[in-house]
Amino acid sequence: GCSGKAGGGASGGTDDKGVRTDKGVTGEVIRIGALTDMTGVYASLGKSVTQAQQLYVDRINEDGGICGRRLELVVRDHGYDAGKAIPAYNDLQSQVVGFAQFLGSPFVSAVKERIETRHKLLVLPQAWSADLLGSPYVRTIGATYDVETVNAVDFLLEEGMIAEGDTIGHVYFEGDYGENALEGSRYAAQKAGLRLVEQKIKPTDEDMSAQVAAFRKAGVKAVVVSAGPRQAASLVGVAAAGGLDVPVIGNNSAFAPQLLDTQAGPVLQKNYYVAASTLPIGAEEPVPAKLAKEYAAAYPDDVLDNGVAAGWSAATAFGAALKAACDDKDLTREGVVKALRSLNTYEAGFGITHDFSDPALPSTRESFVLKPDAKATGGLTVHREAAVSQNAEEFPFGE
Amino acid sequence: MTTFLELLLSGLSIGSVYALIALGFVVVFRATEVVNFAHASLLLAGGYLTAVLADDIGFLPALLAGAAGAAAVGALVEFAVIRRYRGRDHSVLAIVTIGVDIVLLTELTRQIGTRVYPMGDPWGGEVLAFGGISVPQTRVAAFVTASLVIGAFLLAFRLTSWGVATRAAAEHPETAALMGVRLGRVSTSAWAVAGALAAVAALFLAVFPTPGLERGTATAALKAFPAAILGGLDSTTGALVGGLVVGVTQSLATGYQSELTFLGRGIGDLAPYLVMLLVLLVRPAGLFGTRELSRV
Amino acid sequence: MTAPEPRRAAPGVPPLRVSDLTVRFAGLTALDGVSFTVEPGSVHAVIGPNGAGKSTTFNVLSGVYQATSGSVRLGDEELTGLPPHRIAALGVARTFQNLALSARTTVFDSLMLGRHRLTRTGFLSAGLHLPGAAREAARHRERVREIAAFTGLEAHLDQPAGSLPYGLQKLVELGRALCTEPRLLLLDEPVAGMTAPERRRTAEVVAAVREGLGISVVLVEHDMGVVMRLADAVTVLDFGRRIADGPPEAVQRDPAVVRAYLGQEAAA
Amino acid sequence: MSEPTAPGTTAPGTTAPGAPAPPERPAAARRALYGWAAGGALLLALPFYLDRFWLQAGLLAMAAAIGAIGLNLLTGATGQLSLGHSFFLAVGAYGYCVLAGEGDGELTGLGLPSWLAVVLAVLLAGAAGGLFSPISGRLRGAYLGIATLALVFVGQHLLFNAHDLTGGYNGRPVPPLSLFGLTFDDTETVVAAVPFQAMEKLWYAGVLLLACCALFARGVLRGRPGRAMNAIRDHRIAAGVMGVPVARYRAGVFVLSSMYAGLAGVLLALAFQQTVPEYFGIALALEYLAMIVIGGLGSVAGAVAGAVFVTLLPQVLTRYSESLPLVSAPGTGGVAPGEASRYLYGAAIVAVVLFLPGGLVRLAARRAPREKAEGRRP
Amino acid sequence: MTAASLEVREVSVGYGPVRALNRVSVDVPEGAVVAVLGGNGAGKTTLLRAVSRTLRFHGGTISSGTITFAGQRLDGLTPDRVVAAGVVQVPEGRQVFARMTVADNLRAGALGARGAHRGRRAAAEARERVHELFPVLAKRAHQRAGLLSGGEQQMLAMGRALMARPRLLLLDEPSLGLAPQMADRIAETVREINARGTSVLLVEQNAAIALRLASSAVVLEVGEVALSGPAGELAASDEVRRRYLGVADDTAPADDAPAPPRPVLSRWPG
Ligand SMILES: Nc1ncnc2c1ncn2[C@@H]1O[C@H](COP(=O)(O)OP(=O)(O)OP(=O)(O)O)[C@@H](O)[C@H]1O
Ligand SMILES: Nc1ncnc2c1ncn2[C@@H]1O[C@H](COP(=O)(O)OP(=O)(O)OP(=O)(O)O)[C@@H](O)[C@H]1O
Ligand SMILES: [Mg+2]
Ligand SMILES: [Mg+2]
Repeated sequence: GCSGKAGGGASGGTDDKGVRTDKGVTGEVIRIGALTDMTGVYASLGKSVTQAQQLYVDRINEDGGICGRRLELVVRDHGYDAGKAIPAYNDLQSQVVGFAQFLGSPFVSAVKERIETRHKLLVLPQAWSADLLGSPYVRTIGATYDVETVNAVDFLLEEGMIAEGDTIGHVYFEGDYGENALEGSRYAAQKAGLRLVEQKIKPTDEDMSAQVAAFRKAGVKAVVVSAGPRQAASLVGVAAAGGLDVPVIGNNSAFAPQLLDTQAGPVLQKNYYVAASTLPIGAEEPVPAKLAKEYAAAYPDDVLDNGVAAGWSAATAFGAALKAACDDKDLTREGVVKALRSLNTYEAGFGITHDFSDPALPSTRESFVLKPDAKATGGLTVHREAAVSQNAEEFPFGE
Repeated sequence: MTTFLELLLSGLSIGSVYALIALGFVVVFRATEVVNFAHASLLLAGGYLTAVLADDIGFLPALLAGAAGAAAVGALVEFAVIRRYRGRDHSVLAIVTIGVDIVLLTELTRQIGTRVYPMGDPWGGEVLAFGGISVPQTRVAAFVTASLVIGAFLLAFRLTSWGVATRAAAEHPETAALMGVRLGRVSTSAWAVAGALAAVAALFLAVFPTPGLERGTATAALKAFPAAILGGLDSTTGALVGGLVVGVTQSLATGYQSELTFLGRGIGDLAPYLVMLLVLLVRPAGLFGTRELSRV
Repeated sequence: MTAPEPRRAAPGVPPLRVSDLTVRFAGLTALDGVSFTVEPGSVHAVIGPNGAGKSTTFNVLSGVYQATSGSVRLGDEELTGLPPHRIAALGVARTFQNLALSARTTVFDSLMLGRHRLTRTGFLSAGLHLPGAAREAARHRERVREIAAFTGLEAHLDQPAGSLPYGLQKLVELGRALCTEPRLLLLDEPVAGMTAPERRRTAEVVAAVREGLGISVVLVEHDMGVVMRLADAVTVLDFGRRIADGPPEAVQRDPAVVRAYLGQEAAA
Repeated sequence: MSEPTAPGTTAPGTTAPGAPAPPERPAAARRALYGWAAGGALLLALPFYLDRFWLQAGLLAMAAAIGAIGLNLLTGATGQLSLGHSFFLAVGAYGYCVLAGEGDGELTGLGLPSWLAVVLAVLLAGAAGGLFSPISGRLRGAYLGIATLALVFVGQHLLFNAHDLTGGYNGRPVPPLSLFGLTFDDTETVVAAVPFQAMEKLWYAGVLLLACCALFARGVLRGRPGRAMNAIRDHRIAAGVMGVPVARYRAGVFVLSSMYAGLAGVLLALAFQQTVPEYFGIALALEYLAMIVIGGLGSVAGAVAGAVFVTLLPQVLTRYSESLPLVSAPGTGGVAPGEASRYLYGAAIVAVVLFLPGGLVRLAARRAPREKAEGRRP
Repeated sequence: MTAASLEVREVSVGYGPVRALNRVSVDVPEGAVVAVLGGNGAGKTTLLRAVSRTLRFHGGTISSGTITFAGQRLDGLTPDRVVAAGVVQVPEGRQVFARMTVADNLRAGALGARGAHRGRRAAAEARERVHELFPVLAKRAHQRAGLLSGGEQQMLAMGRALMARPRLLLLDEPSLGLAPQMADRIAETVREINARGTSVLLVEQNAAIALRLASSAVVLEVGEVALSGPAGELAASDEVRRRYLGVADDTAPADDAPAPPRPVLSRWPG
């Protein structure tokens, strides 16, 4: 018999309103992909992000959708396993206009080349590594780990917690997150004449005693954490208990509200800061407040963490791109990608203005500094408003 | 120097936790000659039960309940799976436990979800400090517990008929049965004991310095493998020594990371395995394991 | 008493000289300066009480144990210190006191294993199904059938060795040893656990091996009937020492042997 | 030709793929031949119908099958437990990238012709296995198992730290394979109105490689080496006394299985088109063990069956999660497809061992016991 | 308590398709020694397995018949319950616990002891007796059993069974691989423990010894009872003399049974 695959079969064309479409968009629906991890090591992040995005999609559909079309979030769980993630991408990409979520930067970089040369569709990874910059298709929302870390270190300097000549420690994960953050801390340290003590760890290391001992030996005045929430908690706890009473600042991904209920809670509230490029979900600004309310209503027994904010921001950005694409009557994949680029002063209500015009740069260099607070929803309050430090402003990307 | 001592102590303290886990492997191995890959899930099960019960019924009762629960799970696994296996090949059974582990772990992680459970332990974040060195109380407790428990098992294996029965059953079920050994009961009890041990180990894994119990806690079981092996899979003493060696190695390798950069950073959890390999090169059955004998 | 046939040693069958062989284990001397010589083409029995050191002798001869001191020479090859497979390569084959067969392997494959030292097919040629490998296999399969017929196993070639009764499994071991085309054959209690007819049959096989192949046989056996029937010479061990050595009749009358080994009624 | 094969694990390829039936049994031979012919034809036709997802899944399955065959030679036939298989997969995968890749600023690459790179990568994996022989020659059972587990940790450490070779956490792009001027990349070649991309082309390479590997392994298992391996597994001392150099054989089999793993790794890399360091972890090593147990220890067919089962199960479940009962879409609570497949996968291992000793191949074997009986006649 | 007599009635056993025993009946009255003779594969071991309930370890099942001991039905019990009832078997081929020390093997044997015989002191006494019988076991107390010589292992297996002070002892070829003297020692042992009130069911290739010990005997052939009766009568019957006693007086085997044609094997050209 004749093969069903014969003749490629690329859908596409122009609808009655003259909007050009192709893969992932029909007359009624716009299908958006979400490749996430619901069962693997990053399940907690994946769950929050996906549920937030589902919430966004539902809300848009209540308001009549985009371009007269319903949004549909097509979710695939890869359990953070390359053996599933990459086939899942290949399977999904043919059905969607783009990805509002692609969790797991190893997998993103694994298919990056094919995204750019073949599928040419918009992918918003849930990762903030500078390695992903430079592609018009793969766009990170918010500051990359390196600038975030630069901001973090400079914050410590500005607050006078450390000064030139001091030593600071940096605990970072093996992998893109930690190692990209490390570039930031190295840059900042070198600029500010600080000595940097590096401690690389794996996600399976949860007891930071040895690291703290090493830091105390080096006499650090502050510590940067580019690891998971648990490592941060352990580090802060051990440091405090061991009389190493120094400020600790972590990246956005190094905090989870669940920790505040554990015995690490008090110390975290005392010594710990978090650098992030979005308002905390608990902020009283309208958008976060509304989101927090609705999310809590929709998923009563799930925690409100920064994954919710991140997921929401990505979804809204994607939505904004779709709207813009609709306006210039081009809902093709290329159209959506172009549309996002046209957004150079995009504000999602999370306190940061994003500029998507230059793929080589992150959409912002600003970072908030947040502080754990058991009373606040999501466990974080704003300690210092979003700002870009001098060094962060000058931070060179791609060198 | 103080740094060295501090690293040494923190190594010994975490090592004693590994020793408890390793002991779990040893108990099952002696009684069934199976390398129990499901130990990780027993660990998580015990910890989970302890954690969820802690704030209702108080710490100690919760711990007991957790141990009992994990023991029950272990016994169930033995009864439902291990006992049903008719073959003789122990590596096949080892692989079966992988299957069991996957099922249990999946279910547990589903239950635990994204939560982090405090264990409600009395020690909190307190530390014992002396001479500029500080050791968390939790770890002191762990060390004491491990030593006591392992000592108890040494005696149990030496003196009680249970010890003889388990080994006989492991080595030659039919003949053991001819000696009046209740095969089922023996291996069930071994698995139950392993479960209880796992629960205790889980407690010490999830208390300070780690923030609490969560789905990832069980991965520590992997670090106990080299401990059990380099001590000798069938040796109780080996479990203790192996655990401590692994703990210290890991701690030192981490603490002196900056001095060891030529090995690449983050050598911490690789080091124990390298040490294990070295030991095995010299002693193929570990430090205290019974050498496999060749007589025809 | 059937007198032992005049023996015809095959060419290339060397004498086995065991001299001052000593084997010690932690706190125990299993063999203590034992010496004896196995004439080419003869059946040489080694007897003695349990724990006397007979199997240990075999374990040294076949390279399973390391001798503490002393030497074992096959012709002018020194055996002590060689690994088992090297000794096998010199044409020394043995059976085991406790069966050492793979229960699930068929009798045929068990016998083919005996051909290992005589065949060359390696991973490559076997994997690539090279014609050479096939030819070799065919040739040796023929010989294996001959030996199976000779030992009376041809009917069982396809059965897993483990499902055979004890007596037959003993024969499989004998066959497997023969399949290595040995120059020196070591038999550790070949008729243990057999009924009278089976013992007689096995004895016939051993005798036929000596006659037909003209190789040397060292025989460890507690059944004096079989020993007397087959042996050309007997060495008696007790507590690792040699207490007697010589032709069967003489040894059987030796009071030391009677005391240490045979016990009264057996001698009577 | 067919030699006697016992039931149980020592029954290599009695149902091996492409097994040419022995001449003594014309009827059976013809039947078998037709069977394999049909199967082969189907395999060759599939690329014309399956979409990229299934082709890639199929390729992963084939790669896994090759790796599993190797592991089965080691664990099934020789009784040497190995938890380090994923390390050798990694050696193969990365070795290929380094050898075939064009070096640039941060990545080393020798830029060798890709076919040569494949061969060398396999040899490299073998060499890595050889380096381990001091351990693999002397240890057994659980001890060897955990010792090999160390390899996985070593591997992970290297993959993340030897940046210029491995590309660190980013992994390396995998240079496409090219043979006789035909390049197995995404440049479309239209065959019978079907656009052939990397997956379609690689599919055929995969089928060919798998067939060769299966036949090779079958030859080894049924021949002199196979008997020696089984002997070592069942009675080490007796094997030695029968003239088998035990340590050398163990090490040799270890090397062989490493080479199989290496080839599997190359194929995986080609299917992924980019290496992912995390992939070559413990979970993968355990998966391979699961494959050979589910499929059937010691037999080639078993390895293949198990590999296909273990590889495709999760794919099927995630793909068709919507239409599966009690499996709910991610995020909506209930059992996520990911979880469902883990449950099934775990349960499958247990169920097979308990209720189907001998693995999936036993099913086939049960169907034609009588034929097997004949087959035993030498 | 009721007389500790074993009654095997019409028992048939199969290993899957293989029929190993066909309606076999055997009686072991209290205090008696009953010998079971038979060629390889006759079903002797199977009979003992049927009594000790260990058939399932070999894929065998009792398809019909009953087995009672001291008025208690044994079929349906688990092996350990059978031991608890006072029936202990010395398995074929030694089966010592190779990785355990000789001492621990004996301790394992004591696990099956009943009532008065339980406890440390009883065990110590039992060990004393075993050491008297087999001094080598005392010498090697801390050696691993797997390293003992074949005969020493046989002694250990025997001694291990005696540790439990059984009421009925099932012996499967106890003299296998034992030197003549030691075989006699075993024979004495059997007599002695029998004298102390333990009944014995004895499977033995060495029919001479067996018939000397036994009060009555049963001859199995391919799973069926071929002959049975008082040991003396059987010992006298030509049948038995030829088929089984050939072992004892090997001086004249060839005369009565013409030796089978001697097989031939030619040298291998190489
Ligand atoms: N590997 C070993 N380690 C320690 N002792 C050993 C070892 N091998 C043998 N022995 C001891 O050496 C002595 C001789 O053993 P061997 O097996 O040679 O006796 P044997 O003559 O074969 O006796 P049998 O007739 O019972 O087989 C025995 O006392 C045995 O316990
Ligand atoms: N596990 C088994 N599976 C299948 N058949 C078996 C098994 N065990 C024994 N048999 C068969 O049952 C029959 C009786 O075996 P059994 O071992 O009882 O004989 P036996 O009289 O003890 O022989 P021997 O004197 O060699 O010990 C034999 O035909 C044997 O092949
Ligand atoms: Mg011996
Ligand atoms: Mg028997």
